Amino acid sequence: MKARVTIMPQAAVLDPAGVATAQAIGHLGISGVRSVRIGKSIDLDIDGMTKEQLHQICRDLLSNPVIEDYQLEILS
Amino acid sequence: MKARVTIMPQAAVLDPAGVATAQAIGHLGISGVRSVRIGKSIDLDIDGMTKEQLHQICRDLLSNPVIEDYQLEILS
Amino acid sequence: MPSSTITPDLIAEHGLTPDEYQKILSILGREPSLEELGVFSVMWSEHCSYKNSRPELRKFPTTGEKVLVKAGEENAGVIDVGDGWAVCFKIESHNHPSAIEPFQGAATGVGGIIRDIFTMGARPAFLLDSLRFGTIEGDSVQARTNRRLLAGVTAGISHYGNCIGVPTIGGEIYFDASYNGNPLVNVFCLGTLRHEQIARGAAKGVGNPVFYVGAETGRDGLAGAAFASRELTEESKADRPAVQVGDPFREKLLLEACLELLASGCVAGIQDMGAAGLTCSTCETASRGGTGVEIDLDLVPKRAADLTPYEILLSESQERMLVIVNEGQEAPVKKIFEKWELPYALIGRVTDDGMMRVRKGKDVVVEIPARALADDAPLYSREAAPWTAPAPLDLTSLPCADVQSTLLLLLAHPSIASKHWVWRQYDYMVQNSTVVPPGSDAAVFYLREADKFLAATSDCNAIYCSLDPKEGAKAAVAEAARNLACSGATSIGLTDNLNFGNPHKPESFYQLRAAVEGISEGCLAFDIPVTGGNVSLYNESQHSSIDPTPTVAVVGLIDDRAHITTSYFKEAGDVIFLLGNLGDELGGSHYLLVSQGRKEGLPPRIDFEHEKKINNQLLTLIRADLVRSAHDCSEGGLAVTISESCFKKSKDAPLLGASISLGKTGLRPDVALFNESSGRIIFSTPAAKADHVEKILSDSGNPFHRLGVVTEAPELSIEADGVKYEWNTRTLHHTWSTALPHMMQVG
Amino acid sequence: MRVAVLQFPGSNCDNDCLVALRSFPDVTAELVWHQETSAEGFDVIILPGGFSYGDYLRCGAIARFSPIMKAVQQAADQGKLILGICNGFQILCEAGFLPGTLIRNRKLLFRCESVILRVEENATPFTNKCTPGQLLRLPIAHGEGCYTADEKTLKELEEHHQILFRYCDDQGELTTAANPNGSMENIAGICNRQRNIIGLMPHPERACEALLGGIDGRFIFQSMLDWKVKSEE
Ligand SMILES: Nc1ncnc2c1ncn2[C@@H]1O[C@H](COP(=O)(O)OP(=O)(O)O)[C@@H](O)[C@H]1O
Ligand SMILES: [Mg+2]
Repeated sequence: MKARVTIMPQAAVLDPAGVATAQAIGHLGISGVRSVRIGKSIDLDIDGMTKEQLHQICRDLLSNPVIEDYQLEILS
Repeated sequence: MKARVTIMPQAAVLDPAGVATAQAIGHLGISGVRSVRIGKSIDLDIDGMTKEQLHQICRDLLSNPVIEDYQLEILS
Repeated sequence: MPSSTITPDLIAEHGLTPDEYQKILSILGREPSLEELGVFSVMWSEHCSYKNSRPELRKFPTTGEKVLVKAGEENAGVIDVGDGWAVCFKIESHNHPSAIEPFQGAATGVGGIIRDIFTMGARPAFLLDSLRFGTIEGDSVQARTNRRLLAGVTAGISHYGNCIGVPTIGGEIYFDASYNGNPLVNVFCLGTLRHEQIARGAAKGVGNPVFYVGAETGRDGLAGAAFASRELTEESKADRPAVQVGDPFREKLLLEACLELLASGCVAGIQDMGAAGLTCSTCETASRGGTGVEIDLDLVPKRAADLTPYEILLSESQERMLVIVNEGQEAPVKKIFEKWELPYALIGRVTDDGMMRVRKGKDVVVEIPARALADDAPLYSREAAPWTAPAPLDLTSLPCADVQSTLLLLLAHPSIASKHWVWRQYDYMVQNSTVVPPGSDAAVFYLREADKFLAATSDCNAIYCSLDPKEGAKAAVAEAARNLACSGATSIGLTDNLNFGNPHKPESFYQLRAAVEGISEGCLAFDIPVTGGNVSLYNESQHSSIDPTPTVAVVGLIDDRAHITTSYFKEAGDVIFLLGNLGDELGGSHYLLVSQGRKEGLPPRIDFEHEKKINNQLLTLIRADLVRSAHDCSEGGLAVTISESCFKKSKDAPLLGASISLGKTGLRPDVALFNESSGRIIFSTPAAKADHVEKILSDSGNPFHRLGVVTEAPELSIEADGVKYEWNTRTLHHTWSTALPHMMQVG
Repeated sequence: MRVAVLQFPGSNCDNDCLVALRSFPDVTAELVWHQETSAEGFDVIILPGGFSYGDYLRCGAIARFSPIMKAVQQAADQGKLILGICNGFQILCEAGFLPGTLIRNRKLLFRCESVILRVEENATPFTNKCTPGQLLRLPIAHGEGCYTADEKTLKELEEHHQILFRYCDDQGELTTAANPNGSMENIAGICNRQRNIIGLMPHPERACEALLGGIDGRFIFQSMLDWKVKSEE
């Protein structure tokens, strides 16, 4: 089974890498970027795990609830 | 307009963070993880940009084509 | 033996010549398998066999009383530093991988050299990095690319070195258009060990088990050694192998595990898997041990299940070691691997038949006499084009630039400007032993267990080498030795990294030969043994070769902590001396480059007798407690050197000034202030001791000049032949310290 | 005083801590491997700097699941002193011993240099040798030291006097320029409400020897020693 976890910084949390990337896009000579937010995308290849266990992994290990939110998708 | 870019390490390329994370999940006492790959998820908030320009940003700036592949999704 | 048809095309693709193929046939007495062809191809690449450079490298003086392990004997040389302690050090290049992927290329370069050091049983103590990039000023595509390379390489070194916890305490960076598209990334590592801890990379003891430990094998950097032995072209960028990704965390575990293993006494031999991975490590250990090794590829830990034998043999996955264990002591060894959570496998045995034999299950895929493979690589004496000396500079046709503004231009030139932007990204303090951090002439490191102080520096002015390769190489050794003397140290060993273009081009080959001769001459003069090094050829891209860059890294020993000296002026009122002559050589100078955009003339001539006298004189003064600061005079000449000495050691130290008089020089002002003649040191001494110092110098017969005093006011004034030039040192410092960050901000 | 210096895979300031601690009379210090489950017999536990588990995923995220962390919890409950330095601070935050978290430096680059800290509180086991407002010069070396917390947490930290150190200039002013990583409120180190657990980004163990350029780190270790002696009286 494959799962994808997407972890994004919470809206209120500063994302300096995102800000720098938005600037860099400007330097490329492309205008029209309002904002960029950078998070993680994690692919898990798993075998015989409950959805509850998956959520536990996301909550306890993969994301930090102080600054991040996660989204779990089962791909197959 | 919102776009999401997902950037993952190429299959043949080593992903040390993924390897360490897979081991850590084992230490959590949860078995059944075959492998973990960690990439980036980038949300762009844009305004009046062509798809071609978006691809250019993905190729030239957001991803490193030597070791990563990207996927572009237009969200809204 | 699976049969395969080895076509001439296949041979050529492997970078082997028809003659080399004939040699393979005669060694084997039959046609090789595809795997065997691959094995020969990497082992006989320049990177592994030094087939083009070895005859030249034999010219290096490699012996000495303190040499415990000689150059070429093992992974790195070892030098005695007294009381049963030794240091082991080496420099390695990772130029081509860094051109393709600067971050990972530089990172894996750091990982590779660190492995070389702990393979010897030494605990890695510190790193230096010697870097070259194309020009980074301006808005051109080329400049942007070079900035991206600089940022990436710096970040890669920072990532790997900081994470593994080995401080990067020094290095050098130059910028020149000749490195466009082909940056140089040379990394030096020094480790420390007790004499009895020296480990050998030999497969000793027939029947002994052979363990594989470390990262699983993947398709990384397939045949990277062969790749490094070719010119970079657009196609080679396209059909490159999977880029090697460094894992400093794994290497930290591997490092601790290996040192624990070696201390356990269970290890008969150990070898890292560097270039040419499993292939190189098995055949080299067998060759050194005078034995054979047999391994089974089915047992090798793998990242992908479908790897072919060819791929496993040639993979350059990082963070792997081959460990030969004393038979019967497998259990404690496995326990150590397990403690450090490292993948491992028993993959074979030491045999007595001198063969490197590789099986895949029952099938034998490679069977080659190990010694022939490792030691009988073809050797070439390439054609060297006789060198034509450049025309000496004609001063009459050279306008004298405005001295006032030229000093600012020089200080803002990225090769001279502060490299703080780079080295503050390195953890130069981890291990709590960095006594003199980056920024002074040489870094000083405290070997705590041994209670000894080491100094280290790396140097090479490639402009000089491009104008006169031999004199340039001599200058590199002279500068390194002088940097160490300025830090209070005596040189004890040298390692070199010979970065050149394609050796098939007679002018490139001449440069290589002349550089080796120049370094050798310097080593003989200073009595410094060459303990090892690295050769990186085929550094070319687009239209031309890089400037020849024979970088040397020299290690020194400081006999007492009271003698540790830095380059910054310490106190107002101190008297400033120039040890050496005023000099008058402008050939190859940065002045010429900055004011005229020219790389011309004859570079400074090196007189080693003079160099030695000056260094010894300075050391005598330092040991008599008569020196407060000492700074060697190099790029930019006297004016730049004195400016740098006014700059402060840390951000809250005061900015000082200096009031200097050169007196009647009879020289043009640009020549007086900016010439780069060798063998010159600026040092300061407490006012109360100045007359005493002057007397000592007069009696010694060494050339010197009493130049002036350090001032409280942040002003630099230099008077020459009745004309006075003045600068505010705040302005000078600002120019020097912000040049690089400003350039790098542009993106 | 008996000190345990924890050793996680990837710790690299563990030995530096030992060397610094052993320069104090009356201190014994030992490394304790992360697989151990007990830290009995130690008065102080130090989580040293480094890159536990390569700092992969997030700094400190993986190390917090090490078996030894249960022993840290026990020691904390018994009121023993816990000191997290740099990566150790990150682990303590990830494990919930301290509020908030440390994210990437505002300017994105790793920074190694010496900084000035203003001591905000001296009524703690870690700062009692300092005067309030005293300036300490300590080295930093980190890429992810930007202290971040929500407003409520920040307010609580203030209210309970848990902010022990802030980055400042040589006049003691809390300027943006003096803040090397962009941390909120110039925060460099905090403690828990019980005041027995502290985390800070700068490295006191790198400033215990004049040879290496400074000894201000000794204030922190000496405070802990004195506190220990007093608490036994
Ligand atoms: N890439 C680098 N990494 C670390 N330190 C560096 C680097 N480049 C330069 N430095 C440091 O900056 C100082 C000045 O370098 P350089 O101008 O090459 O010195 P010198 O001319 O005395 O050899 C030295 O202390 C050197 O170690
Ligand atoms: Mg130099």
